[in-house]
Amino acid sequence: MANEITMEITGEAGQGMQTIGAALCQMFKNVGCHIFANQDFMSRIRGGNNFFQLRISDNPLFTLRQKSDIIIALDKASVALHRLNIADGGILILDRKQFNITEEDAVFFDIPFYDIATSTGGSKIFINSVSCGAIAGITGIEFRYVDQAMGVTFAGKSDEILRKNKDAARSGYDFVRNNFKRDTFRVTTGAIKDTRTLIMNGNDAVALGAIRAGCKFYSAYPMSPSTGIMEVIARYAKNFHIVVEQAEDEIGAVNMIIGASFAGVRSMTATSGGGFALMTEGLSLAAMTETPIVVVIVQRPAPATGFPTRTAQADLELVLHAGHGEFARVIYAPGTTDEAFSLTIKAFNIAEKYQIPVFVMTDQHLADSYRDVETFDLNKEKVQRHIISKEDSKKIKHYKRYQFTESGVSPRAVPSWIEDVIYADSDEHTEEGHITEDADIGRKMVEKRLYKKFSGLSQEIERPTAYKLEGADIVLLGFGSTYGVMKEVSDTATDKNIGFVHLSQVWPFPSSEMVALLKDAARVFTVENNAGGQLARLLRRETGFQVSGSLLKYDGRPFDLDDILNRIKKEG
Amino acid sequence: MANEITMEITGEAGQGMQTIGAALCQMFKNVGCHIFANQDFMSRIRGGNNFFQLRISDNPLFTLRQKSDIIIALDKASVALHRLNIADGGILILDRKQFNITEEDAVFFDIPFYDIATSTGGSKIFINSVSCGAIAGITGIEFRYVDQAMGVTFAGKSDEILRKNKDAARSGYDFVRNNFKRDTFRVTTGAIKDTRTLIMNGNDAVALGAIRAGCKFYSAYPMSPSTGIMEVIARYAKNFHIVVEQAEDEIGAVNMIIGASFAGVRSMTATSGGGFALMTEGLSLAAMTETPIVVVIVQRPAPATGFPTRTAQADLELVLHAGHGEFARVIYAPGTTDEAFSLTIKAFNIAEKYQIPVFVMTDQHLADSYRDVETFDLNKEKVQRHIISKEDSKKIKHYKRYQFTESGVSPRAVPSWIEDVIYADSDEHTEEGHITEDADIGRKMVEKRLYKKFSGLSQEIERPTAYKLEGADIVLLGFGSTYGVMKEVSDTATDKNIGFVHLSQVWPFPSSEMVALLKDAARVFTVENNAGGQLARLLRRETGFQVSGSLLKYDGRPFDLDDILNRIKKEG
Amino acid sequence: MDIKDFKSNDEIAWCPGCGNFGILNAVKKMLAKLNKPPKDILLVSGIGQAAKLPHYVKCNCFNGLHGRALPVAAAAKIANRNLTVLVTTGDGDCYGEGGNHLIHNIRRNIDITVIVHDNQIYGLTKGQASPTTDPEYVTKIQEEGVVLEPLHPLEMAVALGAGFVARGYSLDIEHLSWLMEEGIRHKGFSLIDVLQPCVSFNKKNTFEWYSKRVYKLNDDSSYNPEDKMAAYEKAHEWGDRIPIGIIYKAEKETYEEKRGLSQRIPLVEEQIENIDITSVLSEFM
Amino acid sequence: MDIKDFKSNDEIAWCPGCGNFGILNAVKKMLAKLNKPPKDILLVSGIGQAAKLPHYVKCNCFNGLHGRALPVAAAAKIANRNLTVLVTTGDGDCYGEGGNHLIHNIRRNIDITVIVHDNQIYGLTKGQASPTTDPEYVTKIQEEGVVLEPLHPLEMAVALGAGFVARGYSLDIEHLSWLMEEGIRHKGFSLIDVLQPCVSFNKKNTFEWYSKRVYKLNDDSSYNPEDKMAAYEKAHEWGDRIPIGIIYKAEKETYEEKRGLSQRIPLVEEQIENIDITSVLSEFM
Ligand SMILES: Cc1ncc(C[n+]2csc(CCOP(=O)(O)OP(=O)(O)O)c2C)c(N)n1
Ligand SMILES: Cc1ncc(C[n+]2csc(CCOP(=O)(O)OP(=O)(O)O)c2C)c(N)n1
Ligand code: SF4
Ligand code: SF4
Ligand SMILES: [Mg+2]
Ligand SMILES: [Mg+2]
Repeated sequence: MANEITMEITGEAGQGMQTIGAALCQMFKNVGCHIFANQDFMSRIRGGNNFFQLRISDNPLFTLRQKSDIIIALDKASVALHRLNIADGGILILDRKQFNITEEDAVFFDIPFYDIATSTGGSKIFINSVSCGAIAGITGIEFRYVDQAMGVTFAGKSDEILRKNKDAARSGYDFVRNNFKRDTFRVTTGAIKDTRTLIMNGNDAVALGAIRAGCKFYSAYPMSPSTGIMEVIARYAKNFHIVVEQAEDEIGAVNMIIGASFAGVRSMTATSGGGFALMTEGLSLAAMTETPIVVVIVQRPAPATGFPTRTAQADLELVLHAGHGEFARVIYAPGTTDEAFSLTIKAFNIAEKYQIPVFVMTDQHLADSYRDVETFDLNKEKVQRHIISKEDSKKIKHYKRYQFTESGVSPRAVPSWIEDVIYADSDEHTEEGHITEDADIGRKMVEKRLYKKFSGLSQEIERPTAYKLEGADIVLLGFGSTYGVMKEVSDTATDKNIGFVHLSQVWPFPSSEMVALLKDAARVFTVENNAGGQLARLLRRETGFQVSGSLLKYDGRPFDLDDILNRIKKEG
Repeated sequence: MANEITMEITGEAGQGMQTIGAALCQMFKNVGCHIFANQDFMSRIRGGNNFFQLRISDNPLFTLRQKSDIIIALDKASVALHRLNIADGGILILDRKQFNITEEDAVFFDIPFYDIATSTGGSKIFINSVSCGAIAGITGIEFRYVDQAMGVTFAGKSDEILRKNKDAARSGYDFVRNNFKRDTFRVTTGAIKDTRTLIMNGNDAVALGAIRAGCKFYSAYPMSPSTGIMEVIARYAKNFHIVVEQAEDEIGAVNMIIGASFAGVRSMTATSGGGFALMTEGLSLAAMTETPIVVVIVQRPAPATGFPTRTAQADLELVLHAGHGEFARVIYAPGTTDEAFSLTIKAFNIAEKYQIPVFVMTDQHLADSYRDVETFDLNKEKVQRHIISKEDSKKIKHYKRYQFTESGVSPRAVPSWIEDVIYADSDEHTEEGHITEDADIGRKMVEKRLYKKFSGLSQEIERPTAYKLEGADIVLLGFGSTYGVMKEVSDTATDKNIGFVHLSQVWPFPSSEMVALLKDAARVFTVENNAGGQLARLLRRETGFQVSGSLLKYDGRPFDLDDILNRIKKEG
Repeated sequence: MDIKDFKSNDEIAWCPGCGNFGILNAVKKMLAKLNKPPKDILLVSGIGQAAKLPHYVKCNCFNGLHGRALPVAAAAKIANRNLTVLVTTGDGDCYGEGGNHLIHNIRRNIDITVIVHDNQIYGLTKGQASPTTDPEYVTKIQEEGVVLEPLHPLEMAVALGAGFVARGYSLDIEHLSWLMEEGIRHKGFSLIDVLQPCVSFNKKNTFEWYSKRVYKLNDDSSYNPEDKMAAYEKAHEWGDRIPIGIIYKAEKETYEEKRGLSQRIPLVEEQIENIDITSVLSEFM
Repeated sequence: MDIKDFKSNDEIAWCPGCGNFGILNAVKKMLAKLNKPPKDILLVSGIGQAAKLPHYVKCNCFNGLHGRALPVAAAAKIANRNLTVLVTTGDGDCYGEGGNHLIHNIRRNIDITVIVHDNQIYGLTKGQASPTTDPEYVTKIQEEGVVLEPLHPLEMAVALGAGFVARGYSLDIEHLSWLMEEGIRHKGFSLIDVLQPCVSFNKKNTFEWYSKRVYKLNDDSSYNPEDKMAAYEKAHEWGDRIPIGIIYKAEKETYEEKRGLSQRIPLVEEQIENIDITSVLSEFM
């Protein structure tokens, strides 16, 4: 009986790894396992080598492993490519006949996928379902779970298709029950009692957050790995009366959301590094005109086109300083799907409250990897509006868009709701919104947009997550998606006490809190998916605190549990 | 006898302040004075209020003063606007009749500009020349200097125009000699013996640096205050076989210079904050493809359109982090015209040597203000090429554009010079320049572009200028155009010993040198034309050193000598 | 409504004698006739001399970035379709920096009206060539004269399927304000290119130069602005004779209609306080 | 030269059956005929499936940013006019993100040839609408179907004064490589839009769909590609019949000629080691 299994399905782009993955997630979730699943794909539509890693356990999971217990190779090339990824005692499932592989290897377990698929379904496209059945057989779960998962995965397809898939799965299941005699991989079931959990990735969570937050206008230009957000919002757009507009380019996108927001509508865009670079002039416009916008950055490796479908956390400093001139901003860096959901809602609230651009910074790893999470608490982050209500608007006869106030925030009216007109201006402007050349007004406007808003924002920083700091030999420090690996490292490390601090908001920086949390730590290492150690630099700039070192990864791949455990071992 | 005089000419946009200014600079230079001149203008073509401040002295000058000894008001509005800017013992010259001003004021000195201009030249456009003559009269210099300055200023105009201008100037001169009896403003002449000095602003110096450096392709989109660079290069383009191409937008501009540079030609662009924001994706492309480019940023106040014709140093952090992904870059921040010239040449050399984007960061104040400088030493920074010469190219049959080397720099070939072809790629790529998805190659390429190049660059950082640090009560610290004010403050302050450190290169940051220079300082204040204290933050991030405070200015105006002296006094 | 209702107190920063004044007067005249209160009208602009216009009219104003007026305007209209949205922009702003937004917003066909102050020069930045500067015109940057083919905005707009393509002249305020009225009346994207002398930097295309050449298309009753081929010819005409008037006109379904926005309440009126997403969440279970 | 001389060893990452293969073959065929060595040819591309093409040909290659191939190509040609410069780009790359560079480089008229792999879809990003996607086509983003008017690239290019405007079809390699040859032979900017089925994401405009519709303009000897009005009509034709061939052709002075580059040595050959600026300095004295 295993209480944790890691499996991997690998093959060419276009072979349907995503479908198998989705079916397996569904299946194991219903069995009552916790899951974590990550897709590793190339920037191409067919061919190459992609893989899908799925972990199941009776404990909540947050990250990847270096090796897998069960690997299913869907094409010949995968066998050699993934042979070294097999964990001790693991197996590699392959179709020897089809791949024309004659060598023997103790880890091989042969399943004639092709023959089973064609004989039961009539086509090799059923190989995916055969695999699902096989996995169920090997992990010893009842077939009804496969049946149910097939139902969900092929919902909307014809009865015939569904039936063929089920038959194919059944054959794979039976083949394994007849030929695979080990019970090493039988899973403990029922760890989750309530299976009304969500299986969701980071992009889904951000999209749902936006819908819940009342985003009514979404404009973006397709860019991996952010496009999923647009797809999810588009899927539900009609129901929720949201306009999703694919822009001609990212400059158009950011200026569109500014236009819609000026008109009174909550608006958002999402992109990745290159598209974000193009938006930076627009961010400055949002700041200057004091128009709230929410911009999601799903990071991927760069410079330039980089690895378009892979992961990185290398744009922290870019997002911190993007846009010419100086203005207050907020950057959230959710660590999990639930944070991605609730911080997206908060992003809209804060953007509107302070009339600034707010960033939700994720990365491909968080965006595309799936976990089971308890269904969201809709009361945690509620929508709070910060505009002059339609009711109150009626009373307004004279309006100054940029009125000086103690808080730096001027009451924001919606055009056509008030009796007066509204002037918004990208030039330095008077309280009325007209172009000015006055030095004093200019100075006060800078103070309004930078100092005053910043000081308000500093009162509502998300608290960092601190975990097992007491008595820790090493404290890990990270932001965004590295939450997962830090959490599992803390929980798994045996030879040392490992604590961690995770920032889900990186700006304004929680300086005093960080100093308090870290000052007594024996050693602090940042864990960053970048080459510069950007969080370590920011920490030093803001607090003077210098970390002992940084555990960096900048090859486009996410961290995995074993990687960090090994590095910690090396650090001694 | 004054050994320093500050004067100001003020009026509406379009009244020709620039012409008077140029003539006066020429005149006083030939008299043998040092000069410093700054134009303060609004973002409009006619009307409003502009002014031109000109200082003359027998010592080299570097900055502005708060008040002026002589103010010439060219329109009625200027009188009230500038009345408070008159220094003790100063005068305000005006045309009372024309402005219809009847009140008395001890500082007024009345000159019937309008009448003199129309009676001598036949039109009020000659008022400018009358003013020049008047200034010459008041400062007691011989008329032949006016005559000569008129010759230079109106070179290329008809003889008749020239004569009328000279007549107008003569009348202004004579009027003053007959009516102004004080000799307070008589200047000491002959401080400069060799009048073969240059009168030049920062934009001119950058443009000449580029020409000298062998820039053969310049593409930009007009944007104040950077447009002057394009104008100067365009003026000489034909002679030097340079192509100046006005791009459709800044994105076009940066991609054009990358294309030309890839083809083997030294290329440059210049812009200001908003245009720079649009270029940031392109910077990342230059870094990824390892194509050398030089980008000049002439800073102005932002966010967004801000104050288009005014000054700021608020884009330091932006330039430091612009472009998605991580890569080595260099940022120069010249403090004077001579540095602007030589660092522009160096920018081209270093860009080519390391195959990276190099930035020359100036600001409107440096760009538009004039000083006399000794003619440039052309041997100081020579052109050094770092491409495979045409000769050596002939031998190359097999070429890898991104070959791994110790230094991180791969020998750079010019397309069509070698027998092989060259692949350059914005995706992560192999040594051959083809798209790859390989983790190891990706990692090594990041190390090549970031760590290795950075380590070479760290060996050739421009040394900071350190001045009067020994025994200093206060050390000022700045970058870029604040050199001027820090220098004069050091030389002028009487009650305290003031030293300063000036960085003409801000990245790679001269960390160890800074620590060595500052560690014993009693108190250190940064002097920055921004609101964030960006240099102070960078210093802390890189060295842990925390300054005592920052003297900031963020109203779109440059510092002046008196301002800093007063603030230092306040700091106690 | 009366012209006075649209009076702004902001000081006008244009040069005396500039062609922009005519456009400003035409805008106000048209607005007075439109009979909508200032609060229901939105003027969007980019950066340039032209782009300062919204400050000089009492209406809602969003004065954005150089080249980026169109996406702001289009989205504001999507957000609140009850606003009458006008864009005032320059030849550099709209055809240069903003070119991509122009071509794609013509395709989008949202009901907004775009007025291009076409002075064939970059005015605010002191006289560089714009996309419409005549060939061979010499500037400080184009030292040997402009070599690029001038952009043909009206021909391009016809080619892209714009439903309302017109040219006005800033000196003929009556005609220009009529064009603007027609543009606003037209359902969908309307482009009005306005000949606008820049007295400071365009020394070629002066009031005199234009006045000698312009003639009114609508004086010729045989001209049918719904004939696309005829429109191409008139849109191309430039030189001794320059037509002003409605060059091309076609009815098309608007973006708002196609996307069903016209049938629902404006987005800005949606209540967002407690949006029920439970049914969506259950799809992820 | 032979097709083999242009063989690249890079593995092709396109889907089996993709229309891009035809274009690749046409490019190689044309290059073989051109009779210039690979080292004197430069292929520039942006990002997308189309934009991967230069890797699959042995020639100099600059594979730049999404949408930004044109400025790179234009400037490379300015820097070294001896290079034959081709751009391989997609409908998203060239008409979407890169639209502004297209319209202004048509005006610039530098002697480069642009081949647009027009699959009417965003391929690499998995099937969103591109500027040329047919109306009503449903995608994951355009859930209710495309509502924007498709961009008419050929009509637009004619309107902007392009001197060579053509359409090819990726299945007709012979014809396509001839078009490319003509495009390169044409002095100045040449635009070739190529119908390119995307077997993975465009389920409407398939090989079959196109094959049924395309016909060759040059089969009809009465068609005169120098007649602009005829060109407008053919450029607009889409639906049951889709013309391929040279739609419009006109001789024009190129950028290189107008700016005198053709008469001087290429910029890249200039010696820059010790440029004498003393005469310039003296002007500042
Ligand atoms: C991104 C960016 N680039 C450049 C500028 C500088 N700029 C301001 S106005 C202008 C040109 C304006 O020309 P046009 O649109 O024709 O307006 P005009 O002044 O002629 O009315 C330019 C280039 C800017 N503000 N922003
Ligand atoms: C600035 C930027 N935005 C978005 C992307 C993502 N992207 C890559 S290719 C592509 C679309 C490609 O479409 P097309 O040019 O038609 O090429 P195809 O793949 O169809 O051949 C997009 C949107 C990017 N790489 N850079
Ligand atoms: S510069 Fe030209 S366009 Fe601008 S205000 Fe003056 S005359 Fe008008
Ligand atoms: S996605 Fe479409 S365009 Fe891209 S390679 Fe596949 S078939 Fe070709
Ligand atoms: Mg203009
Ligand atoms: Mg495409």
